[in-house]
Amino acid sequence: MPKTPGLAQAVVTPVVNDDIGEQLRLKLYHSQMLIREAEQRAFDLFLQNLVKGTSHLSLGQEAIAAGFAEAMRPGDLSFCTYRGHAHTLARGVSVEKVLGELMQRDNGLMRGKGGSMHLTSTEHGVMGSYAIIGAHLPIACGAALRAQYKGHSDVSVCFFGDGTTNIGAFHEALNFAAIWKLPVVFVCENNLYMEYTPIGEVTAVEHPAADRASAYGLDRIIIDGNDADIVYRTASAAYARARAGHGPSLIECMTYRHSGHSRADPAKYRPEGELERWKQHDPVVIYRERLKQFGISEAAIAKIDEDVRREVDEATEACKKAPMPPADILFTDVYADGGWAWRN
Amino acid sequence: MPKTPGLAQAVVTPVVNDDIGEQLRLKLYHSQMLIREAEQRAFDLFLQNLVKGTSHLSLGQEAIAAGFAEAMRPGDLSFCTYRGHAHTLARGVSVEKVLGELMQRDNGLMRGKGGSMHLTSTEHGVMGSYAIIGAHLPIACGAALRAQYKGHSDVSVCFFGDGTTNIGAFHEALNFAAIWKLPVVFVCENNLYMEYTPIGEVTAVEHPAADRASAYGLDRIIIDGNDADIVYRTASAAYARARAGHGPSLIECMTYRHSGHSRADPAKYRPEGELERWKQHDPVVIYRERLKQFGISEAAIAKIDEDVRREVDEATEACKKAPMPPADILFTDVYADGGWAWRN
Amino acid sequence: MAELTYRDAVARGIAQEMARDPDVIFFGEDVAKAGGVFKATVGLYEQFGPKRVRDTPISEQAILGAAMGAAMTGLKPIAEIMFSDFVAVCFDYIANEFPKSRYMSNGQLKCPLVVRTGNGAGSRFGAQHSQSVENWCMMIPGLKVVAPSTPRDVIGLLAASVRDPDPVIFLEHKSLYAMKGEVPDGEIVDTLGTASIIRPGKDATILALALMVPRALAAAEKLKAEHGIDCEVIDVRSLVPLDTQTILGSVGRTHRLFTVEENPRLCGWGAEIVSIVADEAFYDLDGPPVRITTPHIPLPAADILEDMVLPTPERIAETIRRSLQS
Amino acid sequence: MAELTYRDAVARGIAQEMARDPDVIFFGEDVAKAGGVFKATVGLYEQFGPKRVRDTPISEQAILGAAMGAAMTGLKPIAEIMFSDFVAVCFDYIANEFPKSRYMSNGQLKCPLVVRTGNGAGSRFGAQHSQSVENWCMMIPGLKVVAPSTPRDVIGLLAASVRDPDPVIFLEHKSLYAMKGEVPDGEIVDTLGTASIIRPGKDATILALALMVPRALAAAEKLKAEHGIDCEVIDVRSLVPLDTQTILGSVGRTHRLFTVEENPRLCGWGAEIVSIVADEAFYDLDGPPVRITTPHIPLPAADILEDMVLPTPERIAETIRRSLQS
Ligand SMILES: Cc1ncc(C[n+]2csc(CCOP(=O)(O)OP(=O)(O)O)c2C)c(N)n1
Ligand SMILES: Cc1ncc(C[n+]2csc(CCOP(=O)(O)OP(=O)(O)O)c2C)c(N)n1
Ligand SMILES: [Mg+2]
Ligand SMILES: [Mg+2]
Repeated sequence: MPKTPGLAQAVVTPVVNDDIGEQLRLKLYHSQMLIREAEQRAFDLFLQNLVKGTSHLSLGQEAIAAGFAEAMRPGDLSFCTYRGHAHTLARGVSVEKVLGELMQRDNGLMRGKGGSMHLTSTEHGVMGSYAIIGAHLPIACGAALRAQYKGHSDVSVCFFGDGTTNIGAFHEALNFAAIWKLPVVFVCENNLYMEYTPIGEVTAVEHPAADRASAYGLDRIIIDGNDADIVYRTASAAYARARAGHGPSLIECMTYRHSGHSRADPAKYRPEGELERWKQHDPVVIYRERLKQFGISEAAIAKIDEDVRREVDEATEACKKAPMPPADILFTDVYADGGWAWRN
Repeated sequence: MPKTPGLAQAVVTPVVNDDIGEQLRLKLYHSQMLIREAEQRAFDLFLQNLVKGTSHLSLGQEAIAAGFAEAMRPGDLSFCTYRGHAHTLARGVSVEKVLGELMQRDNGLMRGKGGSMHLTSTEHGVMGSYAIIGAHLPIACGAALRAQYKGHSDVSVCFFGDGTTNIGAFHEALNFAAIWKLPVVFVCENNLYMEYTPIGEVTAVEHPAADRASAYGLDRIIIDGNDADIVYRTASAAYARARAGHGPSLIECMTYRHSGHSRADPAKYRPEGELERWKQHDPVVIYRERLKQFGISEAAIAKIDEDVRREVDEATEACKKAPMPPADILFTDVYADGGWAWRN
Repeated sequence: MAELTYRDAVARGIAQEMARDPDVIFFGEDVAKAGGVFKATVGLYEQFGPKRVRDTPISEQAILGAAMGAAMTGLKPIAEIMFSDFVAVCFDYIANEFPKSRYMSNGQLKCPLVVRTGNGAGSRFGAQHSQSVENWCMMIPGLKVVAPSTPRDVIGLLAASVRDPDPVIFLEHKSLYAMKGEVPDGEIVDTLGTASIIRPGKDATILALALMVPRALAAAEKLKAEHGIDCEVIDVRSLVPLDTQTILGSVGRTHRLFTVEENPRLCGWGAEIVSIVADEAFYDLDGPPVRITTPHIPLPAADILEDMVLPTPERIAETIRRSLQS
Repeated sequence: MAELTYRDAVARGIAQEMARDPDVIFFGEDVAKAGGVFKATVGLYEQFGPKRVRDTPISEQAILGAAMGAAMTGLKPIAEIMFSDFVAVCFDYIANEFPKSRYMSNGQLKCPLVVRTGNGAGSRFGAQHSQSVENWCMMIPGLKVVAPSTPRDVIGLLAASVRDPDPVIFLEHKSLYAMKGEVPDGEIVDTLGTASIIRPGKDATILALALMVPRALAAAEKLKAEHGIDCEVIDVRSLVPLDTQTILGSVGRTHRLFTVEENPRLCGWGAEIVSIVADEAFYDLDGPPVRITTPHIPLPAADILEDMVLPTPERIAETIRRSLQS
């Protein structure tokens, strides 16, 4: 497979002169803040027993969602996992629709039929959140195959975790994408754990994604997933490569989740001090500093924080007021005719 | 994963001084000749419509079966594919039992219940032939896990083809074996084709197995699979590594099948002259030369050829005379109680 | 009108739909340049080219996953799983992805694709290459499941499956590939969810699928000739949607039901239909509904053994005769 | 006698067998150090150590394949598949490897292992984490399939499964993990293939499994209290082997059959049993055998929706009343 010169390098050294620009940087910050506040709110709502079922937060992983989403064009497609709230919000889906689905209300993104693990909003390019590990990597390949076949310019972006690199579908999808040079970007969010088990204990290589890239003729790419600028630059380079017909990329983003794996998990398995160390490298904090570094005023930042909090508060209230889903949607949309009839 | 120094090297250069010895070399030749003649006979028996179902021959790949089997100790375990006649014969199973199974007679290895794709002889360490691509790699891991757990010294050896490297189970098994340092040796017989499709057309790397070894922290090993001495030395080194607790090896053996993929296949997809070129590198011819090179007499060689042909002729006759399997075995050995009762 | 094999009908059916709709693409293992291991897709690569007809690696999960992603975003993929037994290595797509994405997304996602696969016994391939897996699919909500028994149905039902907006599992019987049948010229498009009464009769209803259809028919003729028993034979054709009206209507006339299944006994389509009839038409039945199936064992490879376990016209006829005359 | 949760019964059952037989090992995802995502295996790692209780990668095919290879060569592995829905990603071992190796090898290979998995709905997890997959397994010849409904049965049937020389799929119901029940002290070993009559009755037979057992029982009490209808309730416990004698015997006394299934409707164990009864006990039946199931749809996530689709005591009772009084 031919490699795009520069992609690996592009990300090794953060660029100093501002190739990103104030407007975009404000967007990147807004996106991260919105995810941070919405996820924090989701957590609070568990404690009030208003979020049902399970839920997997991206607290601490916001920069990846923000960076990859901001680098997309409208029409680019996101394929997410059960840990998909962040990516869904980053594509512009409203906090109300996301929280509504977590609270299993009628105002939810899928009116409660899918639940927190399956957030989907095709109008925003969110082509589903998948809860069977690895399943969506081949699916993203198929969407990319369609783009290639039809001569469309969109890129399919597939997000998954470090633990996902050990399942068969990962291997099949990477090879499939590589041989057909599909416009798909595989994003491994390496948060160091597969559920409760440190990834190193169950993986033969240090970097579960990057150390396997060569098995598919791809570049070895590892980036700081907590720096939205680096994420954005890497994403842009990978999308460009895909649109140019050079095929897939596999990007390993180093990050850490601040909360447990899911609502059920107090994350007792973490070594002493690990969480604290990573909190020193909090993507939101890093980015707030970055804004200042580039001369953006405290006031402008405060304004964003305020807007975000208001949006999340309003969404929360709307969800609390929203009705439960009605019984009649139980039997809709099993088949394309809108119904569920398997017999005459 | 720690690497066994020397394994990769051991095989790069064929050793000139005779570390193998006459007796062993005669065995290696006998094994290859026996496979050659038995497989050729199986082919002739198709043409007479005496072999039923399908059948996958190893003509041209004999050195791999002979070399890996001769390097084994009694108690070592072989896990084969549908292309498993060669490996089964190489472990000492009689030609009659193998041909009997192909001819679906009562004297067959499994009395016709399994068929040519599932040759199994536990008393010879042949722990089954598996016809779902990739399925037996994890199974071999399990046998190796048992050896490790019980402190047994046997090695599990798993044979498969180039095309098998693209299925998910390959990836899961290699990682699994590596993280637990299991005493298992994965042998990829790269005969350049997955059924009718050149492996290069469907694989992202040039060497489907070896170019993936690093994804599991393993050495990149590619050998001439048509030179039984090289195969034997490589096998011995890999088994030693496994027995020493250094974990798995993945060995890619370059070879070529002289016949079609299965009885149904005339192999029209081969480029002009490819088969002829490989026939210039026929493992049996190479090895006959090797024997002479090491001073073994034409007479000794002729004697082996003669013995082999007699054994194959006698086996053929016995199979032709053998009865068909009786109806009563239809309902035996579904469950351990010997029967098939799923209800009372 | 032309005589065509079931095998050639597959290629004609695919070609008919690919010629009609540029969004139809086809891929699988060894299906393009080699025309498939059963030679059922010969000529498609030459006719439609490498962009639309593709050889894949041995990656069934990638094959079905890619078909799903392509279907979700606007194509109409036909994916081949060489032997239906291999559905087991990509069952996540069959059981958890294809049939649930539309529902979970509250109607946002679509999945218009066809999975073609070689199903059934008779080739002496043994337990891992001979299974009838229709029930693995029928039991999953959200799929459609079709199994033709004639060349004409192959074309018509394949066309209907490709044009259907839902995921369809299309089961081709390996032992029928060589079977010949009359096929009208021009476009053929059938309707999913319609069973056909291929032999009217008044004494009992016999339901069969795929390879069991000709055997059920032979049994019916035998019963007529030797015992004057007049059976109605229905080719179920489509398990989902299921044409319960035709089935219940027939049982309402004959008052006896027999199902003939190639699949192993437990939890088959026969059990489903028997249960529907026993519940909804209990008082129509003059005697026990009886399932005739392959016994609940793995399939043996040997020809002589394999021939003993699949339902034969003789076993079908004898079972029905004994049941009706007891 | 001690009161134990179904969850703790799992750990006690595994511990009982591991203490007894050094060849029993246990592995799966997050089962060791963390004690499992359902906390059903807490303490085993501490008690038996890292060689016998192991955390694996997310590699279900490797988990089941390794269990098979270990079982073939002398161990008695217990493998966990976290959610039963994930059986779909390793279905090849369930459908094609475990159940066929002994037969294909003419008895040379053995496969004494247990696959434990969290089955069933009620946790509001949605369509990919809530399924009841007992029928995916029941339909495959060569497996054994068990689903306990009480803490006591968890221990006894798990012990029987571990000691059984064949591959056993052991389905633990996620919504029962918190359920408490009396459990005798000391070793408990039950027998596979035995259903139990947990409420004798004369008017109708109700069959149920796992989470549906307490619901069927509640329905029976309701029917007795409100309508004087006296139902016999049978906990099927084991789908393979299936205790048809107990079932046929009960129907012989009550003359009516109702099955209560959590799984989607088509091709379930209910259909199998109804078909067996309709065939073998047709003349014992005074009315149609009726299946009460979850409708044939993917499962919705929302609590309010999920609660509407699973059979409830009210729906079970009402269905039976209407059927008996019509
Ligand atoms: C096939 C399959 N196996 C197991 C699970 C259970 N499971 C859900 S999340 C998870 C861990 C995934 O780890 P990783 O890929 O690192 O993603 P993260 O949760 O850390 O974002 C597991 C094992 C699953 N959903 N699907
Ligand atoms: C899961 C699965 N997919 C497809 C097949 C059909 N099939 C049998 S052999 C084969 C080619 C295997 O190629 P390779 O691994 O190179 O082995 P070789 O036959 O060349 O020895 C295929 C695709 C199968 N048996 N199992
Ligand atoms: Mg992770
Ligand atoms: Mg090959």
